[in-house]
Amino acid sequence: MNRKLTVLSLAAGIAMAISATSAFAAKYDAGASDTEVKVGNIVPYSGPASAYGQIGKAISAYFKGVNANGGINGRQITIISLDDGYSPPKTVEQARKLVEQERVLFLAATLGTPTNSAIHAYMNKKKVPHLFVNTGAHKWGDPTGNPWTMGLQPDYQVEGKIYAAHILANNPNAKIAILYQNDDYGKDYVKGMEDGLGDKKGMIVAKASYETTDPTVSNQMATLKGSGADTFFNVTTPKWAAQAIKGAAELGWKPTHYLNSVSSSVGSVMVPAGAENGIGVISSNYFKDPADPAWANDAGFIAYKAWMEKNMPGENIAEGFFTSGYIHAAAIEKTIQQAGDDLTRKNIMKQAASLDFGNGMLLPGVKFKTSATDFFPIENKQLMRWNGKSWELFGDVLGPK
Amino acid sequence: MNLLEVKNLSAWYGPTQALFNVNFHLSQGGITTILGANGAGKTTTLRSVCQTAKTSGDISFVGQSISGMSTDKIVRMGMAHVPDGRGTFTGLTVEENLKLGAYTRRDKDGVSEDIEKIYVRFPRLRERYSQQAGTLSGGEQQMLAISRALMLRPKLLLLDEPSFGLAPLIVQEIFEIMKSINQTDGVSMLLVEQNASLALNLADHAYLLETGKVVLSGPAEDIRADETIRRTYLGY
Amino acid sequence: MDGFLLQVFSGLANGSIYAAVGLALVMIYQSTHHINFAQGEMATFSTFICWWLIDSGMSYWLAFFLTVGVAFIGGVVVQRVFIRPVERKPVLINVIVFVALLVIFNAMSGWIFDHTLKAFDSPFPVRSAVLPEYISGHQLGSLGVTLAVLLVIYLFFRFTPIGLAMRGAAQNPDSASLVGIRVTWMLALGWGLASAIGAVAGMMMAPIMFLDPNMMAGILLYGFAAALLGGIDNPWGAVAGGFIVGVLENLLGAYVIGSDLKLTVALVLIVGTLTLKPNGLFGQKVVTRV
Amino acid sequence: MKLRIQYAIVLGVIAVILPWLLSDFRVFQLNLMLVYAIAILGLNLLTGYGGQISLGHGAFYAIGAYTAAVLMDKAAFSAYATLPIAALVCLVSGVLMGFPALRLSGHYLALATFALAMAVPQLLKYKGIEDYTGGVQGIVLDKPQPLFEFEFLGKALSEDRWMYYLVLIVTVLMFWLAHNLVNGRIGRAIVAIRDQPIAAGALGVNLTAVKTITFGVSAAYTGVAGALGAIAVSYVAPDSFHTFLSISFLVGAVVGGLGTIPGALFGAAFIQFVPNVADEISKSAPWAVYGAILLALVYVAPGGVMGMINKLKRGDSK
Repeated sequence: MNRKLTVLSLAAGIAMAISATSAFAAKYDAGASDTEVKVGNIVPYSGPASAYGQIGKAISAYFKGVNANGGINGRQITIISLDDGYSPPKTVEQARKLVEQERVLFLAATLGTPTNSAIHAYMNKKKVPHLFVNTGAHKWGDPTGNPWTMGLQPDYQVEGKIYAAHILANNPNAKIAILYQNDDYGKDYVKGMEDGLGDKKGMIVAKASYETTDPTVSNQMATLKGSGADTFFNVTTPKWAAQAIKGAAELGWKPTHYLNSVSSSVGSVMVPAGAENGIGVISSNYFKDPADPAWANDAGFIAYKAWMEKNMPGENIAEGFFTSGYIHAAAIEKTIQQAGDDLTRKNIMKQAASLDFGNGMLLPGVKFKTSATDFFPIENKQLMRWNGKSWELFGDVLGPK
Repeated sequence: MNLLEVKNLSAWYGPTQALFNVNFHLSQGGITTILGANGAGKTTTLRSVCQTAKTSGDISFVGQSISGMSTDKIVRMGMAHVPDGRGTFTGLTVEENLKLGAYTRRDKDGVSEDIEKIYVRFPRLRERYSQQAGTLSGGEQQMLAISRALMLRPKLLLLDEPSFGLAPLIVQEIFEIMKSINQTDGVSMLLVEQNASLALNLADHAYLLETGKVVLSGPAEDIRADETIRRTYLGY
Repeated sequence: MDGFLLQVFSGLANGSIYAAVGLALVMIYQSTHHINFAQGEMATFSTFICWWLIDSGMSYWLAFFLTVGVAFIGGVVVQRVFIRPVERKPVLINVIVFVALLVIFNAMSGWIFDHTLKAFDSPFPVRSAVLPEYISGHQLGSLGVTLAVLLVIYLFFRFTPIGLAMRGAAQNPDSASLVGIRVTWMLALGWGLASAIGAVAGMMMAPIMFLDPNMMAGILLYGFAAALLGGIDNPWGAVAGGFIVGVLENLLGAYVIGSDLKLTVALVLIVGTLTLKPNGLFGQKVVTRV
Repeated sequence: MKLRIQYAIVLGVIAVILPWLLSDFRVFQLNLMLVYAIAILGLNLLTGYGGQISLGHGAFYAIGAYTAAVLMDKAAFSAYATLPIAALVCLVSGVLMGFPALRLSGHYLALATFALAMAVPQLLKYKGIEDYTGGVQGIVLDKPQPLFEFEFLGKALSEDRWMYYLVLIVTVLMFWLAHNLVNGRIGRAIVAIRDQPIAAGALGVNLTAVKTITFGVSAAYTGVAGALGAIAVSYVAPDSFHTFLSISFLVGAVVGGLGTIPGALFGAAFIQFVPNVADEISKSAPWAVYGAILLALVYVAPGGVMGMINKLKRGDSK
């Protein structure tokens, strides 16, 4: 009996030795080890916003591919993606499960403004990185107040200002009508537009909000058309954006139409709304829309298509949500790469705050850029106009350099 | 050959047992009545015959066993039922009630021919043919219920207390009609009735039920003449 | 004035959708005295089937009628499999079965047809022949289809033996079985009809609202309001109720309380109708025997 | 009677020690479960005992949560003080909702309350009350801090464990109250109305009063649960009270066992833990699994978990 014991204790001794030596070289927090880095993610797979669940699917697929060819710095990346059904109390529960139960190294690409607000304080109190939250609300880039939270996409107010600047430049005495969703996302855009117009805020002649439970926005469109506006700022999520574009055409109302980037997807907005109905619509984006024929033979898109076929066989290439997942995953991968063997939460945060790289699916001239004081990785966008078949980029890359 | 043959029939009304090994039969063209006080199991007997109640034992109709058969099949074999409380489709018109009586029949013109015959026999129903059946008087609803049953051109007609809630004069008229239906159209009848004297005048054979058991049976005249029956049930 | 007319007409167009949903709810209520909470999600699922048929190359009208048939059979199957075992059970158990069906159909729509927004083409021209500046071609078309469905239902119940049998079975199940009607099949037929009408409502709505698993979530409440306002046991009433709710909702939204309280309008309508006038504007008196 | 006391003591000891055996996160889940148990018990009083079906109890849960949140955020109330107020506010709103409910039964009441559940998220976002409720932003609350340091079995008395004892005390109090209410005079009246309303009326039971009080008490229970839930999660937003919340409460009441007091605990465990399990089974359709389980239960065990337990008890006691 005791022979077995000695063998066991010998093995244990060796194991201890190995982990001890490597411990000097690499420093780990919970969720990181020689062989694995655990990353948490929360998206709504069920409930009213379940369409965004596809972003989570893309992120998990991305890291399955990364693990297939060796992982990062020799470590396998485990993405634990949980469903919160877009309900804030559930987000709190899932975040605590990831941090305290699964003991992940950091959280990334959690989706939704109310859901992220619910865990904003918790993540910063627990000093766990809350990276690349997938919402454009302005409050995520606050290095002093909430040093552990960082956004990714250009925030809605910046985009609102870009459109305001374009209106002032091209049609100084325009009469603007705004249709916006009645929540943070919608109000941030409206505030951005108002700040962008500055003292000429009076140009906004009509505003109408809608609820995510409204069956259609037809009567809001009727009211806005009735206001006699010649410029229309469309701040809606994909389903209502398509309705608004089609509705305007059916009502025979042809304003200069500005569409927020959240709904600029060719596959789930422009085509369903009727490609010819959207001619002349101006929007902006920071990544290449996979359904847009303009990128058919672009190197970045070809690499993306290959990636899709390898890691997400049978999925719809034209789906913009997968691209969003792909870009968020690229930022996560870059951060872990830069952290090297110092996989502590402090260092992850430091690396996230010193990113400077491009990506095949970002528009030319747009890249990830962060610093200790700038927690908005992507801030520049390019305007584009819908020509009935695809988006035509025009003007130069706007936003801070 | 007996039109209806019932051998040791037991039946349940919900969880409680209402009939205990009852035996009776009905000959072709005859009228048999089942008498008994309230709760003796008269209605359950009718419900058992057309299988709308849970039963055990054997029932055969036109020489074929129907125990366990679904009600609509039994109806298709020619058994019509005038339920207690008349079962009028109050929201439908009089004519619609009649049409429903012939639901299982395929011969379109035969049906309209029968409706005309009903209107001849019951002129008051013709007057009210497009009226909501719920607005008819008790007597008229009873006529409608019998007519609806006749629309099936039944071999056997089950009648559950047709005299219920009607003025004596109207009851007399109803029983006259039932007699003429039996004689002219040769429809055999199984009559459940509380009004024993009326029933015994009409029927040729009778059974007496007491708490789910047959206590007396025989030709109607003997039952009518029997001293004890008259005192306990007929009250004179 | 122009704005007012716009609101009224877009209210009528929305109203035609609420009317169709309300009609489906009345169909089930008439034959089973149940209110089917899963009606909306069943309609969405049928609309997805139609989208899939069209997407795999079938012509619109062939897919339309095939879907109506499939929805009818689906409705019958759902009644026979899920509803019949609990027919005699208390109302609460039935409500729970409906809620379970709601949740299952919603999840299945997302699972099988995924969550991408789907365009659904409309068989009608874009510009409507009548008053083009107030109403779109599709809105006029769906108005027409809703009225056509109502006419078909009316004729079916009025002049066909099965229709008469269904009405009889609904009013007096015992007598119905005594005249040879298989009552349980009549209930199944009621579900089949309701499911078919729901599918039509879904197919008329998808071109306006774009198809996704949660398309009907908002509409169901307005469908209830329509059915109740019109009279839960009266098909004509439900359609009239649908139009009233549609126009009322738009006018109140535009001129009185602002468009962000529209769901509350439906809530007030439902609770108000139920308490003040339970059998609605056109429904028959609800008589319950002691 | 002796056996029941033994049960109570054993359960009491387990309840007190439990948080020290589990990690903080599990205690947090336990807190949510107890909160849901109170809400389901409230619904059970109305539906299980009273026979009135409500698909809208999420609305009272939301009212309770927002009452607590606004008081704590705007009027600097302590968390504990908000509980009785939330109960009172919901009692009143329950009675108000009870009046129209008087004239409705069965499907109609289910329909009216379903409409309420669908309208509540929108009402909470209404511009008019935005400066109180924080509108769509919601309100961030801070958790009540433990009043003293304490160590046991190597774990500290964290916020979650402190919260656990607060929730435990309220739960025990609520269950005890419900037990007395149901077995007392009012309880018999409630059940009489459920089974034979007309007969109960004939026996002098004042239907109006009892039905509205039942609705009020049931709403108060769910309101207190809402307040506790808001404090435990320390964040409220309109999107937290989606229609599916009301459906979950009904599911919990049925799964646990209608017309039983302990059933609420099993029901709460079901709606707290099964969604996570369903999430593992199928990422794209957790609700399909949830719905399938519900259907199976309705067909196989309409009496719910308590129904099965009683059947077992009756089974072996024969």
